[in-house]
Amino acid sequence: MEAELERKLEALLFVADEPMSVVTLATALGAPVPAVRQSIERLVEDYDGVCPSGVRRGFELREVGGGWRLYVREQFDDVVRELVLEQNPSKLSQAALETLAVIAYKQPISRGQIASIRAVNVDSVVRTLVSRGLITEAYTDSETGAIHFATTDLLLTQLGINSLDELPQISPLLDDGAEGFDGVA
Amino acid sequence: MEAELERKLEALLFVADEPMSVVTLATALGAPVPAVRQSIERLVEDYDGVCPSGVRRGFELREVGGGWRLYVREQFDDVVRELVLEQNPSKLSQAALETLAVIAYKQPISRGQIASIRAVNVDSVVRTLVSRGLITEAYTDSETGAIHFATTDLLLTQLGINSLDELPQISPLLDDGAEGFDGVA
Amino acid sequence: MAQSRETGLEAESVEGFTVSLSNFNGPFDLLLSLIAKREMDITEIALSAVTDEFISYLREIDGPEELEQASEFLVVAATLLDMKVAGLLPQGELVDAESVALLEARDLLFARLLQYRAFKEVSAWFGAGFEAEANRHARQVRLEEKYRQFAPELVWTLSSEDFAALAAVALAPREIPTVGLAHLHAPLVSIREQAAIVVTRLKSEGTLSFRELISGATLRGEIVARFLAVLELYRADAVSFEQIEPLGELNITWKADVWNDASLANLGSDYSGGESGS
Repeated sequence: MEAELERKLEALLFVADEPMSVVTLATALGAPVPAVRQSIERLVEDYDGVCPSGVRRGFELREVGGGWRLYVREQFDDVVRELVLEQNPSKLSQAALETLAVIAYKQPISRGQIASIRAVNVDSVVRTLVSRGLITEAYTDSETGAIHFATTDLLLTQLGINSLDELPQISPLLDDGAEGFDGVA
Repeated sequence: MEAELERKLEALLFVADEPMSVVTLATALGAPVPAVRQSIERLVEDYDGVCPSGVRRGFELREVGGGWRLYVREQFDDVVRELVLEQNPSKLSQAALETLAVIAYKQPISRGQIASIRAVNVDSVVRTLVSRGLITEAYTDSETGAIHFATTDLLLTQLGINSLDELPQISPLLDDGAEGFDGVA
Repeated sequence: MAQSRETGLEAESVEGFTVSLSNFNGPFDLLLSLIAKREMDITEIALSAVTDEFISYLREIDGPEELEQASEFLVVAATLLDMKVAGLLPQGELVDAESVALLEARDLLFARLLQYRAFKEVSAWFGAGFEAEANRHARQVRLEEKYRQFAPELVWTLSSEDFAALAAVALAPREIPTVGLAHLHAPLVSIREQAAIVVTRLKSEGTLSFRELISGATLRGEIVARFLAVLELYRADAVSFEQIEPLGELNITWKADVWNDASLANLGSDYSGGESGS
């Protein structure tokens, strides 16, 4: 029974994006706070490989800012760094640059709108651009729930301009383009 | 030493937000591919609690969409559901599912070829599938200018399979129908 | 039209079957539903049994979206009719080139219908897969800030002009290929359009044989639609038929006193192909 609570706790912490308070966890699990607190302690020891036959995991459970969250164990920072380098080349791909250009001229724009202009799935490219700080979430449409993206000051800096007004005009082409796409439907 | 590789692997899988190919993992780890493959196998068993004193974790390591990714174990999906705010994409229409099936089995395939199998105009459905990232433009026929479509790794991930080989056999379905009358090609 | 559509929706909730054509994704979808409704396997007998019903649904074709699909419906309808007619004829007469063509058309229809059914069945597997996986939770946690800083500095080489050029290309309308589809997808044929041609010719010539009437029609769909148009005009009492001997030349004579564009527009709205076909 207690082991079962630990596994559920493990599942919850696994998907949590930010530190979770014991009370939040207890509520989600429908379990008493002291039992959850005990389970957390056992999990910490479990991941630290405290018991004789135990394994010291590549991750650990830490209390940060009044809540509990799973983190990669610090000694493995190097290997994570390698992965981050591998997945973030210093130059943006052609697809990412084109998507960025579409966003710059059509902002604010949702993922779906970008996808219909680019005729590809843009999820991973948008994620890359956000993590590179070139675009940001501008607002969420209250009706559709669609997140709209806009470019950041970092892009202006990279382009050597002071404001979006200084982007070269491409409006004649833009209008044509928009019509062309409506026509496709 | 090998245990160390498993812990590093654990750390990498922990920060990944998409299926990781064995090659990507091996590159980041600076380890030979076969060793990584073995470590992955041991991790799968570890999390499944296969060894006698083992614990069946609240998460599991699955091979989907051409790579490895950590998932909450299916039996705990209910526990985490409330915590995770997910924007599940809207369900695909029956027409979209059928079109997707045609593309999956006949790829690469042009819009016209899909239309002739389904006996309806498929333009808007194909556009939906492209913007969902389930299919992509594979190449354009240099003679006819017809774009040919193929399925993506995202399709595999969303179906929970690792490769197209895991699609159900479709020839028995065709054979079944053929029984009962002669002369059908 | 709107009324029958509503009725269709009601029918769907009641017995899982709908009347409106717009609910069917193409002729095979309709044909399979008809066969399934009668709990039959796909056989020649089944196809012939649902022919009348299939054709009666063609009455529902309306609006640009459905007209776009009409040619495919017509090709299937024509093949079904051919099969039904051939079934009524004495077996010995089926030896000429036309009957060979009929056999080929029939086999093609079977093959395509089977193929369609296979994909429809396997699409259920796709649907189930998506549904099951939508409930699964992969670990997807934002990369911690300290790791994000590991990402190499971005090397940026584009000027604002380069960037604008990139945007212009990305936003330019893409060529929609129109070549190479005609042989794969029967072109669209409208019965009303074909009827207009028939009316014009008959009004100027008075009497024409059907052979003469279809001269200039190169596509199979056009010939079928022109034949259906003639049947329509007959029902509207605008033409009369004369056939001296069975299977002989079919002569069509214009007899309507009053005929205008409105009459043409009404054509097909009371179309009942099932009876006319046999």
